[in-house]
Amino acid sequence: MENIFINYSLFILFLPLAAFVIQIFFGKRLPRQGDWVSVGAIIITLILSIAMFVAMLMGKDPNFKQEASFTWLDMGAFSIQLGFLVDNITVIMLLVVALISTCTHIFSLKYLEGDIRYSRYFAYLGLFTFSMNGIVLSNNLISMYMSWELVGVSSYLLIGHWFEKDSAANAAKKAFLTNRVGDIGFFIGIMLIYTAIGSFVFGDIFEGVSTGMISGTTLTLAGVGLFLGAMGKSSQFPLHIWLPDAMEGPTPVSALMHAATMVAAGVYLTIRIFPLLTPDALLIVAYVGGFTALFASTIAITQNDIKKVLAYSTVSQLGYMILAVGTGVYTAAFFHLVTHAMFKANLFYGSGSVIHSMHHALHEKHDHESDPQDMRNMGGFKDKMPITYWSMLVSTLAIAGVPLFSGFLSKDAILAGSLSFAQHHPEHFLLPVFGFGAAAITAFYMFRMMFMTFHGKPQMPELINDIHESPKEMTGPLVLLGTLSIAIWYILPHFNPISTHGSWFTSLVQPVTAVVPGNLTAHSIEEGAHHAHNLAMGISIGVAAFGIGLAFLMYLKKVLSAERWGNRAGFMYDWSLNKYYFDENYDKYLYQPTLRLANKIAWIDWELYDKYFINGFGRVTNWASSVAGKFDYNIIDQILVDGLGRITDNLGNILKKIQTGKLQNYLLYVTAGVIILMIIQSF
Amino acid sequence: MTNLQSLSFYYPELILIGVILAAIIYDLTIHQSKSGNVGWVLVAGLIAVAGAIYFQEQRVTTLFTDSIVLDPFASFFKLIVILATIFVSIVSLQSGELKDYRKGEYFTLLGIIVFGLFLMVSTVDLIMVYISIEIVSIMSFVLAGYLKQNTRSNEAGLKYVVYGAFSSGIMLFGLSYIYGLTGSTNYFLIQQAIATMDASANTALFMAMIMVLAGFGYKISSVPFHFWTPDVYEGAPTTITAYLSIAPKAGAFAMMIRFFNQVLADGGAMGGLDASSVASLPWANIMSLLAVITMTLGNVVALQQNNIKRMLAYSSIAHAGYMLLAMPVMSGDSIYAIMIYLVMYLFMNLGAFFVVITVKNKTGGETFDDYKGLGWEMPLIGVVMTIFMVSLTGLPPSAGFVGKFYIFASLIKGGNQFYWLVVVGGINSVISLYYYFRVVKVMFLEGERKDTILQPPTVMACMLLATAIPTVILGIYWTPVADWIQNSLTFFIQTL
Amino acid sequence: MENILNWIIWFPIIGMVAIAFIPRDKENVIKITAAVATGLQFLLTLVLWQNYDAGNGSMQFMVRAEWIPSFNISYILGVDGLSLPMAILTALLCFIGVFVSWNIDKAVKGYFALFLLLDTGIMGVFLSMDFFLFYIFWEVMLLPMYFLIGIWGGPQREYAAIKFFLYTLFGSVLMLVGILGLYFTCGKTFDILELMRVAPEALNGVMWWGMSAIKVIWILLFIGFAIKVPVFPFHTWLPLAHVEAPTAISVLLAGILLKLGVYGILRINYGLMPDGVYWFSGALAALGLINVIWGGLCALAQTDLKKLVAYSSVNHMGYSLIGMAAIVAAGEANGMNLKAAQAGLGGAVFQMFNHGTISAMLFILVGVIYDRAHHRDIEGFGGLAAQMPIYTGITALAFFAGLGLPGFSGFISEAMCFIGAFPVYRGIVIASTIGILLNAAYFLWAFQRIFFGELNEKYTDLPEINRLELFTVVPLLVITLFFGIYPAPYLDIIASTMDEIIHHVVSLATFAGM
Amino acid sequence: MQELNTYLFVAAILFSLGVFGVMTRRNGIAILMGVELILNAANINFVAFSRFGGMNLDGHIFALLVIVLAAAEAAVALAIIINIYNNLNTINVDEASALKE
Repeated sequence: MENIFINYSLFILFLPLAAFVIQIFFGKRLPRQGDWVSVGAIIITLILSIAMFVAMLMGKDPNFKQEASFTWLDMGAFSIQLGFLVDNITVIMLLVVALISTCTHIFSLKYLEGDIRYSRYFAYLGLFTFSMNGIVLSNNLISMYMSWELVGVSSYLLIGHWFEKDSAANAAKKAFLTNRVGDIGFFIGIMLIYTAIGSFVFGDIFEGVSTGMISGTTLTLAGVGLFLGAMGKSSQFPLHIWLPDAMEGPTPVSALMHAATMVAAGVYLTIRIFPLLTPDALLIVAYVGGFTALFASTIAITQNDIKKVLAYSTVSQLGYMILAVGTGVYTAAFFHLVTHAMFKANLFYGSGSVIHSMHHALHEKHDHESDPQDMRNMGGFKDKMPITYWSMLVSTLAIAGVPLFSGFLSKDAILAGSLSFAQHHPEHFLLPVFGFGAAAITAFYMFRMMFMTFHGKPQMPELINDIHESPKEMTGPLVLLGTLSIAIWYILPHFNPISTHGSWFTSLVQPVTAVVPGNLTAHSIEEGAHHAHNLAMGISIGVAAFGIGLAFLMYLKKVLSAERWGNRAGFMYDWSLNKYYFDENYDKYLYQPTLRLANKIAWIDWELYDKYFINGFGRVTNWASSVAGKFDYNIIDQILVDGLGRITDNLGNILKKIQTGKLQNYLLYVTAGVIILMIIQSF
Repeated sequence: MTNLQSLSFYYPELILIGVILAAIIYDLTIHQSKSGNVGWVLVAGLIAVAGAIYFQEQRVTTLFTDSIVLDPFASFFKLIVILATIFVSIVSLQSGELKDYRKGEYFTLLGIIVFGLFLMVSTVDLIMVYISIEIVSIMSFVLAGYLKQNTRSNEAGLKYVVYGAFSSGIMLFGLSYIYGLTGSTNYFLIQQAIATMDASANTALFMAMIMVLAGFGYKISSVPFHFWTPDVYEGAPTTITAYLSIAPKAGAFAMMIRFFNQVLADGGAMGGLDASSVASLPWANIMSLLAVITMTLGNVVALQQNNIKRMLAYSSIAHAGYMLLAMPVMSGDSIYAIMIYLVMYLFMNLGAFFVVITVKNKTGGETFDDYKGLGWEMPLIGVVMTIFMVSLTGLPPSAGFVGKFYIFASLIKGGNQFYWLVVVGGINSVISLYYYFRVVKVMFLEGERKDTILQPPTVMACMLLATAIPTVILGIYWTPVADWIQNSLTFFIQTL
Repeated sequence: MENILNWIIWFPIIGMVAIAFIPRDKENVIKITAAVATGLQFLLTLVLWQNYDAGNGSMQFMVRAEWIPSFNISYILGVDGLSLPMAILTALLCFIGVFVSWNIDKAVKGYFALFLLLDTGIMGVFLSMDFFLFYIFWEVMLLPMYFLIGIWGGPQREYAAIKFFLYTLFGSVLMLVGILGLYFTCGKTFDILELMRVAPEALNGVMWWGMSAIKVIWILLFIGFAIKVPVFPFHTWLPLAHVEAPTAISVLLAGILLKLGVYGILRINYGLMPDGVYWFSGALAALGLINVIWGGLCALAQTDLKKLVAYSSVNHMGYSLIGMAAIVAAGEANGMNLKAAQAGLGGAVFQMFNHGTISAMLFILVGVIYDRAHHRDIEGFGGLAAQMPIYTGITALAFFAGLGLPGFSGFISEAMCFIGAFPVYRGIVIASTIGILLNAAYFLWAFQRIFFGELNEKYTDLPEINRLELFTVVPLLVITLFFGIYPAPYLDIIASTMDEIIHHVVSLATFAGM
Repeated sequence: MQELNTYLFVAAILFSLGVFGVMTRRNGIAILMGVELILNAANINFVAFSRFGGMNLDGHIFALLVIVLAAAEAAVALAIIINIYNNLNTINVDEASALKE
């Protein structure tokens, strides 16, 4: 009984990998291009995860923890242990991953029907699931880093699924490189920690930290380094640029990776390493998260591409979670991670199904100009695709933080946490401001999206008749996740709709005290959050209502004109619409300079250093080149180009002139030689 | 030892004289078309002489009232000379240049040169120094100008004779002063005289020595006494060029080693000890200077040549420089190094010239253009020439490398003050790569690849292999040579 | 069994002689002969591996013979954890190289004869334990390389060939001076093991030109090796030679010849001059950093695919250098951090092997596309992924391996190099982690430009990679993946030897006379 | 001592003249005569040294041998010059400068 968790984990980890391998090699030859292999594998994974989840619920042990390691490589003193760490967080995370992944697989059956690289697509999904589980399960930094990078690759492959589109190819590359920037920090963090503690395993690390083997600035740096990795994956400001572009990938992929799981990996990492984060590090984390939350939401307001809206909303929600970790309530962060996974994935599926039908409709009309993702081409789909509508509505309410829906609970916990943090440290009053501001804006733009898509009159009436509800492979996941966006699941076994207090989640996932001396104890954080709870709840309901109302007036009732407000906002509107010109500026001040530098260096290396320095001691003298011209392309000539050779050659040229062929010159030289030698010798 | 006694130890030379006379007489009796046979007579005779030398009782003594010595060192060089002569004689029979000339005198003169060299390598007396140099020179003059109809050959002869006479004249003048300063022409007596001479005479001695050096320098064609070399080498019959680049050099080096170690130093080096100079003469520095200039000039000017024969001429100057490098160290190892270098140099350099001869017989050309694509057309030539070039550059595993290795080793062992010579030598061998591999390049990397394969005539092929195979083998396993030289490192010396 | 090393070294020569007697129009016979010779050699190395006692880090299968007693030169062969993987790699790449060059049609006989000679030269360097022998083999490589590049190379081949030759010769001349210096200062022996014992004390306090002899000899030897590695200021021969050489030769160049430099530094410089290690390791790490950044940036700027791969070698060898520098971590001065030293040194040696397989793979793949499109201009392709999926897939894997992705061996070795060097050279390592980003940048960018986007209509009939080519690439790919997932087998071979080296360096360094 | 110095002086002048002649004259024969002067200068030295330097007779022997060799040398040289004359119709050594550089 004890080891079932580990054994199950093994299966959960390697089944998708097996599916990946099979698909890569035989995918094309199998019937139905072998999608059943992947789907089958993932469903088994789901079942196993549920089994573990249930077992966990039965266990009711908040400190439940199982570990298993093996020696991966060993050089005597230097050795690396890899292994699993299974505790409640792991189990819940596994379930989330498996669940969303399964939904994605099923959803994709129809969504990518007839795609040229159908089997490839499923293969990559398998690879992703494998590496994601790898992150979730690993008990040490090395295997986590490895899975971390593999996740990056699978996202690279899936974003670039339609690589014929340059935009897709670019997005894929951008995603990978941006992540690598984070990974560098991650790796430096690893090195700092290993150098101090001499182990990669979390357990040893925390122990080392608590015994003070590493502390102070070094520890802060290490923490920040690791967090840099999280920033990359969770696309926190200023590394957020890749996520919106990542929407070039197929929508189910966006749902799975760029909404629910992969981007959550960053948060997961931060939660895992929470115990070793110093107060300074935490502060950095908090500010990055909070700022990202607000910043991203302000961009989302003005986007017209339905997936872009969701993308920025994802960035902002991830900011929330990071903020939560920063303010110490990492249980809330994890909670939000879970709920957000559900409703955001659902929203993406919804948008997917909308885009799907739009695509078909446009296809019917042989209209290849209009963009099927542009909300300005939509409107009035409510009756055409009811299931999509209602499920999306539920999720929207959830993300907007309306009571009775999951988002309300988790968001509330986060806001309470930040509020109490601000109460502890009044100088950091900005953090809750970020939070609540973001909350209001979120409510606004989400409903803006809903209204623009489903309500009002169709913007392209000629399409409206071709808009149909999507097949059940797609609506199924919608319904499922929509249901999971309702609060009820998270407050069991109690029925207090406004508080998770005493729910299975809070009882199983309990905060642990940071091992770093000087951090607030878990208990005091808990207390603070509890006290701030009611106030936070009040404010959040208020801001949510405000946001929704504004959207209602602007986009449904149209009593307020969006245009006018947009113009009134002036430059702010442009900035928001153009994502604060981040890509432009990065391109201008980062990529181009790097490329120019590279070219310059290469030029120096090849044209300057090699040709002039290595080849060119003689180049300095121009007449040498005229000498070089005398011989055509033979070794000498090449040697002439070759520097030392050039000197030698000129020398030779001068010297050979001495050999005039005139006998008496020679005789003269001899005499001269004798005399010179005599002179030399007499010194 | 008195003259009559001496004769009994002198029979190799006597046999040689007999051979020469036989050659002359035989030549009188036969028709021009057969005159080549004289060559075979000479070869046979030389083999006999070699045998005589080899089996001669190893006795270390002076002959003819201290005018020449008999010691393994001399015997070693005699054998080297004979080997070179045999090679050259056989090849001369194949040479196209000499085809329509009567070859009798040619071989006779070669024989006489051998005799002169025998004297040269064993002389311990100024008189004998001059005589031997003159014997060798005069015969060389004739041979250099042997091609009567060929103006280039004539010019070579003229330049050679005037230049040679002039520099040996200067040498002679120097010798006369040495005689005047020390009152003797015998090395050992001179050495003692110098040792006891008061410093006031040093300047005069310096001057005299430099003048003598002019004579030696001219023989080993070291800068600044090398000017005849390129022109004569280019103009003379290639066979003679090959010969001049080996045998007289070897003889001259033997003579120099004796002279400098026995006259200017206490001869300790020849006894395998650390030598010390008897007079406060800075000739070691002069030597280093000459060595460096010589090899550098040889290499850089060789870069410029488009005529392979001429290029080889400069390369031989450079190699003289490499050998000179070891002179200033004045230790047993340095002599050893020079000797081993000579052996290696003999094979690779002769081989290179033989290739030139073969190619000239075939295409009549000596310039790089005549070698285009030759490697594909005549693979044997291509391969062996590559081997020689590699060896001349001094890349392992080849004889040339071993030679350089020993030279450098003796320098490093010689101590700090010689390291810079090693570095210069190294850089020089890198430079030399340029022009040696230019040959390889035109042979293989240029020109069109032909399907018809030409083979050189059998005798020629044999001679090429006879030089190429040792060039490789000695690069890999040279212990026999090393031991032989080790045993030959016994001199007749009188240490103070 | 006691002569196995002899067989391994001389087997190609036997093949060469055999080929010399085959008439030159029987091209297939020649090729097969070459394949057999190299193949058997490869099998022999595997046998060697089987019988190698990994637990014992010192020399094994020693072969000793008098050679030139008068100069105390002897013929000594031996193999330890440092050279064994290199020997196996050499044999493998030569075997593969024969098939890579299967389509050579110009002067087949000469090509394969020289190829086998080259094989022997390389193998000899790795296995010879006598410094003179080492030098001979070191030089023996030059000539065949000159011809192989100069005759069968690209348009600029003559220039490339002679340039490679001159560079290396220059280095080896300096090396020769160093060797002789060691010979006379350390009791007249070339026996490397003997020297390792004697040199550290013998060199103490010896001064040349007012510098300590250790420094002088170290520099002389280091330049010789650095040119092969190639370390930054001496690297410019490499792009040219790689670009001009025929594919198989590029494979050997990148796969093995570059390793000779690192091997030499570890075997000779580290073994003979422990003090020098301490004196120079900082510079070593710094040079590594320069290699990483410089090579990366240059690669980023290339438009010639082969040149890009060439510069990537400069970049990758940089990691190796950084790792090597880590050995000093085990010293008193750096807190006797044995873990770091092992990680760094092991990483460096592992990186040698990995770069061998990975860059070989990359060059073969470049050759494949060049044979089809007859150009290597990265901009000139586009959208090939749709046209030749298998090739795309393999190239993708190779590129990912090249950019150090976990799951490929390259990642482990690079990580180990970094982790090892970090405690001692924190700043340098942090700076060089930028290399990780650069790797990804230039590989992915090139990949995108070649394979992504709309298919370039010029190439709508480009044939897919064929079986022969697959046969040459796949083994390397498998090795890379295997060691990426389970590196233990490799590290077990080298571990004990690494310990010996570390212990040797750390214990014999006396900081006197420096 | 006085006599010796005189002889040496004469020899030196003779030597210089010889060198001068070799350098300046274009006529092959004349150059040879210059060489002869040099050799004879040496001879005078030898003889003078052995006569007045209070030394053994080596000097005399040396001188005699030198004379012999000089004769041989001159003979060969003249032969070559005649040969040149046959081919180039001149004995001006500057004409014979085809071999150079």
